[in-house]
Amino acid sequence: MSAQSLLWVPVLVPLAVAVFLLPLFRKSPRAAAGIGLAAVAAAGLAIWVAAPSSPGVSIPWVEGFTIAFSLTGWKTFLLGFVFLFQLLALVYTLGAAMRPERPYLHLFALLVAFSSTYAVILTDNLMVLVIGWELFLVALYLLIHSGGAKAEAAAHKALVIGGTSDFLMLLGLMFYFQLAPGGGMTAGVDTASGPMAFWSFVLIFLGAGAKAGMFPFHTWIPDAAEVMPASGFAALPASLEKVLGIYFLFVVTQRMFVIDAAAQTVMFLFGIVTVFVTIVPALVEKDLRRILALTAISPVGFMVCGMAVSEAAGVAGALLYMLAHAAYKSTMFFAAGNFVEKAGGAGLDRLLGIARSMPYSGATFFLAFLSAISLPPTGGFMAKELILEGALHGGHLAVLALLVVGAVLNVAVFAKVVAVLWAPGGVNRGEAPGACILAPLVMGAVAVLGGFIFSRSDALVSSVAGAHGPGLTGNVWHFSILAVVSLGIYAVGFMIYASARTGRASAAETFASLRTSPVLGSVLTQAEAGRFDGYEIGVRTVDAITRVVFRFIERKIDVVGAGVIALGCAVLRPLLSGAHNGIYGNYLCWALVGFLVVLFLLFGSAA
Amino acid sequence: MNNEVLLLFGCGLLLMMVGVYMLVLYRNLIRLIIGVEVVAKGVTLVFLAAGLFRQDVAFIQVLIVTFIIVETVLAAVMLALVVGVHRIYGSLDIRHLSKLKG
Amino acid sequence: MLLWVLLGLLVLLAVGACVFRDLLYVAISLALASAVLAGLLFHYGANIAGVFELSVCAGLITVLFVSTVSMTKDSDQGKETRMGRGFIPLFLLVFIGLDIFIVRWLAGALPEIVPGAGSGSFQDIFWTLRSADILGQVVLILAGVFGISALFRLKAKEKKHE
Amino acid sequence: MESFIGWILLVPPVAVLLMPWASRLGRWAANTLAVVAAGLPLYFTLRLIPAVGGGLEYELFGARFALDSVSLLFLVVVNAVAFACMIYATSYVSHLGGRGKFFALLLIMVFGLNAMLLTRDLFSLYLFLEVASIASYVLVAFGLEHDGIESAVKYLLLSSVATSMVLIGIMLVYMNAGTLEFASLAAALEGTGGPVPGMLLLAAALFIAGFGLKAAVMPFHAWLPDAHPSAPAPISAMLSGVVIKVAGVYALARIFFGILPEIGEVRTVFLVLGTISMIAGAVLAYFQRDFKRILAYSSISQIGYILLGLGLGNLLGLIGALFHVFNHALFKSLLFLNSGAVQYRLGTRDIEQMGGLENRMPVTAATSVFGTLSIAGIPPFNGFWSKLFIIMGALAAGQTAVATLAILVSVFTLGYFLIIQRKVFFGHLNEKWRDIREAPAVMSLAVILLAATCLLTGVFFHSVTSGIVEPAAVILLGGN
Repeated sequence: MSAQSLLWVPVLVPLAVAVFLLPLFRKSPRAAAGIGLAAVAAAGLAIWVAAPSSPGVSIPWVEGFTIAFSLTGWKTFLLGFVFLFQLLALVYTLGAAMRPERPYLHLFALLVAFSSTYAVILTDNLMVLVIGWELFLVALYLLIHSGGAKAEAAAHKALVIGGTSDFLMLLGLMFYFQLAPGGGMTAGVDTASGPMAFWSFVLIFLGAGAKAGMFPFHTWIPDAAEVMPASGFAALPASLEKVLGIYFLFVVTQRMFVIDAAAQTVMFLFGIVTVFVTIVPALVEKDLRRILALTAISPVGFMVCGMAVSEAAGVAGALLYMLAHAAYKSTMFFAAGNFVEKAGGAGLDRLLGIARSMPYSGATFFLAFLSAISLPPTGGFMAKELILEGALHGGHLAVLALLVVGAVLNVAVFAKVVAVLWAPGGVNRGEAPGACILAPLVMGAVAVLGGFIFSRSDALVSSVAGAHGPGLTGNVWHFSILAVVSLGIYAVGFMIYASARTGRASAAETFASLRTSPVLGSVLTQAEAGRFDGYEIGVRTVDAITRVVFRFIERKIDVVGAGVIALGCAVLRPLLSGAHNGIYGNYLCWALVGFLVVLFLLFGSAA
Repeated sequence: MNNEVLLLFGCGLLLMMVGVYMLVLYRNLIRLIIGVEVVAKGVTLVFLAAGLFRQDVAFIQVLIVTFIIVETVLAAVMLALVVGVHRIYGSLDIRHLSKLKG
Repeated sequence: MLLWVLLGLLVLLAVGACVFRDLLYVAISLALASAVLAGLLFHYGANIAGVFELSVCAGLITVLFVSTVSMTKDSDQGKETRMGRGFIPLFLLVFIGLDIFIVRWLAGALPEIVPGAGSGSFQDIFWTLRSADILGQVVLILAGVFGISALFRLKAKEKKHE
Repeated sequence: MESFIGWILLVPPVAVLLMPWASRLGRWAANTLAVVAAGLPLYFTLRLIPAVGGGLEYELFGARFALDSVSLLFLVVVNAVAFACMIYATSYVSHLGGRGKFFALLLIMVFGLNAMLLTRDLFSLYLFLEVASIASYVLVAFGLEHDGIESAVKYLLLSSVATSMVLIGIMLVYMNAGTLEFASLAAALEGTGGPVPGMLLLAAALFIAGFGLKAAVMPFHAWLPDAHPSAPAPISAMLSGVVIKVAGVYALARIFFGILPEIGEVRTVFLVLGTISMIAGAVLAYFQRDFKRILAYSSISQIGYILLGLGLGNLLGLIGALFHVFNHALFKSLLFLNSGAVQYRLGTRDIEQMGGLENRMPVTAATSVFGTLSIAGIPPFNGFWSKLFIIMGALAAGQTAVATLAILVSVFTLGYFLIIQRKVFFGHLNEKWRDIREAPAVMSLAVILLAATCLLTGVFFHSVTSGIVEPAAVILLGGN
């Protein structure tokens, strides 16, 4: 097989397996998962074999549109991660004793999602990208649906929100086709060139951001997290969807458009709002899966801001953060899936100390935690540093300050989670099956070793992000003002957490487990000394803000959506359905009036 | 010649309008079918006018014969349906035939 | 002059089909209109069409109507809307006005034609030029036969139940 | 090769003549005769695909017929759907009675549609349209119940006005050209660059209204949502899948793209009516609670897409419209046959009373998922490609607003079909239907055939479009 034809394999094989082979294994989910695994492995192998020759296919289709696929070094790098997510999601599914209520639908949706992800990343043509994009939405809907009857509302919500944002994006793409016909991706339209270019950019940006989970299209994610099977959530909303969204955002901001100050402001606005609108509720949330889902949204704000600063460091940071975040968040979801399975619920009160009785799952969660709070040398650290560096060099100091505050709260949230999971006491419940530990273990290792991996691919990342030369990722290891800021982030984050904890629960014992960690120890000791009591007021204020945010912004988005639909029904139903009243004379009159209208249209312009 | 053509054409259209008037306003199914027949008479007149205009009456009368056969078969099927309506509803009022709506 | 008389008669009979209360008179009015139409066809030399119009439309269809009327005479026929009959003079005027407008427009729009040689005799046209229509007519009659027998199979069904 | 055209035309009527004798012989004889008589035209049509080239002529006892790519595309659709419906009907008709008459009328309908496609004369087109229509009126009322008879009466009375309009239009054209044969008509009417004569504009309006009513375009659509749900399922499938397209869309396409000179306003009218039908049909479908009525309104919506594609007038739009004719015939008849299977077992069409049939009727459920994905335009199913062509055609024609609406309606379509899926096949099993079984094997066979064709057409869409759709579109555009 030539390298060109190998490019079809990752797109077509999972799809073909899903449609033709899976139905044969409805009765035995494990065999079906095995076949899915084989399909993904085949896709990965094809990429592996094809990558060295950087092939490209371009099939002329109809009038001016071509189906184009290509594989470059950068895409291979990205697809390597995608492949890893897929493989481990399937491995986890295989081991998870079939937790989803509809295993067949679950696997089907996973494979379709994989195929569409490959299509989106491999293609060089916007038309094909849109096809893959929509296919992904359908896969997501089916995947949420596989959670059973209780998941239907969430699935519906996801479909409505996804459909709306995709519609906005298509609208933007239509403007774009007028500006740059042909469906290619590298036109570089200047957003300052006119209102059409600007609005086209804003609409496409909203669509791409929505796929990644950006405000205001994020509200379905926490709902879905509650009802989706763990492997499903780890595979789609936590990882692949972010990869697709941010990848496309990268294409939009760096290839399709040249962004000006106004477009930049729009991006900052949405980015910052996204950070705070989710991280603040996460502080007070009491359900582990919802916390993980909410903290999967706020990094999107970071990535959007990183893309917006238009500095090579910011872009590279956003791209790396996308990968690092996907790695640590799917690890956390895998581990959380194990916890929830054993504990029988995702409430934090049920999960007290569960990591002690499940040491391996707990260990994987801890690996992910290190990356999540961006400790060096994890991937999370490098990515966040690059974004902050981009903001600093770009001169966006206000953005930098707000991002730092967001990072601080992020640390506080994860500190709370870890404290709960390692709290003393609790019942010994036994460990999860091997495949369910293997998946998060590998992924957690990737998350922690991310900094190393990213450093190794420095040349690639630098060139893609548009730096003048290599060495972009090396910069973060040098001591600078940002290093101080980072240290500040950890410190303040833990202090906030600690002060909120004091006097509420058995906080001393909680910290005892954390104190073993070499880096955190000193910070925690200070917190234990009670120096930061005054912050409790601040936390209460945050609590109040949270309620305001929830009641007046987040929930209102849903209310408005439902209202529009209800209003449409109320107006159209009597108008259209009522007109069909079964009276023959009326029907004949419509036809005659229609005839007169046609007559008028034909003669009107002639006269 | 053209005046006769126009007269026939106009008379045909007038008959069609009267037929459609019956179809819109009347309720009794048999009257509606009479309306369809009146429309058909109008169409026949228009056929005749067209043939006269092209001075090819022989050609147009073939079409008229075919049309008469169509009309007859249609009338027969319609009347059979009317008998069916009568069996089920016991009424021939088309306003009562409004179960299907929405 | 004969043309005006025949056309006037035709319109009057068609309007008669609208206004008579008794369905039998309506059917007869329609039959007479068919007969007048047949006269028109004879007048222009469309003899065979005239014969068909007279025998099939004035004859067969009227028989069908009358038998249907007698088969359904126990239904409530008294509730016919008054609007139909009451407004007919008004609407007739409107229709005639509209008709005159259309015909005047048409008089200006008629194309100039060069009279052709004609298509030949009835037999030539019917059997050769338009022989596809014969196939159509045959199947059409088959459709009528099967259709009516299908619609009347209710009788057999009901008899079984009785 | 040309003689195949004669076979396509003559096999169904001969079978109709034999039908009373066969149904006296027994059920099997009638079934065999019907399936063979529906299968042979399909076989000959498929054999004709490679041979069609620039067109074939055929003379049957002096009657002239002809075949080109446009006719061929529609012939494939008619005979494929008719074959599946006939297989299905052999089992379905059992509870209606009158087996022989049903088959005979269905074959007459198929004959009428095939002859409409093969004839090259405007008046013959009308005559064969009337043949197919009369068969369809009776078939709609075939169940002899309230719904069927009521809708058949309205269908017939509305259609009679429409066909009168068509006849007046034909006469206006005849007065202008002095002939009714397509090729000489086109030559006689060929525009001289000046404005189109007023009589032809009037004829155009009459054709749009008349054939528009047959195609159930808004606002001429009112008979469809009554007639299609009330008919027996195979007939609903034929009506929605085939009849409205041949009697409406094919006739419009032939007349406005082959015979009448190009009238710019007609394009606008098609676009306007198409867009209205597309939107209003989808909205109305959303409000329904009757399985088959949803499908019927969705047919109006899909006809809107097709008309819109015709109205765009560029190659992409025409390819999209013709391909959508092909695809809609497949998936709409599939969905109607599925709804028929559900009604056959449950005795109701109200989707609120259903639920959880997934496990009771797995074949029906699975195939209807195929149909749903196709009609909503989800890749790789066939409906996706044709809608994509239409949307790309709209973009190429600069009709951005229309393209946007088309996408929006497509999302809406997915919405109400997912409602069907959820209420009928998924969710909790209604206790009432605990003992429901899958539909008879023959009925399942027919829907599996259609579902497989949907998927294969979607996957190998390029072969279909370049093989039979694109030549047809090129002919409509006036090339060869």
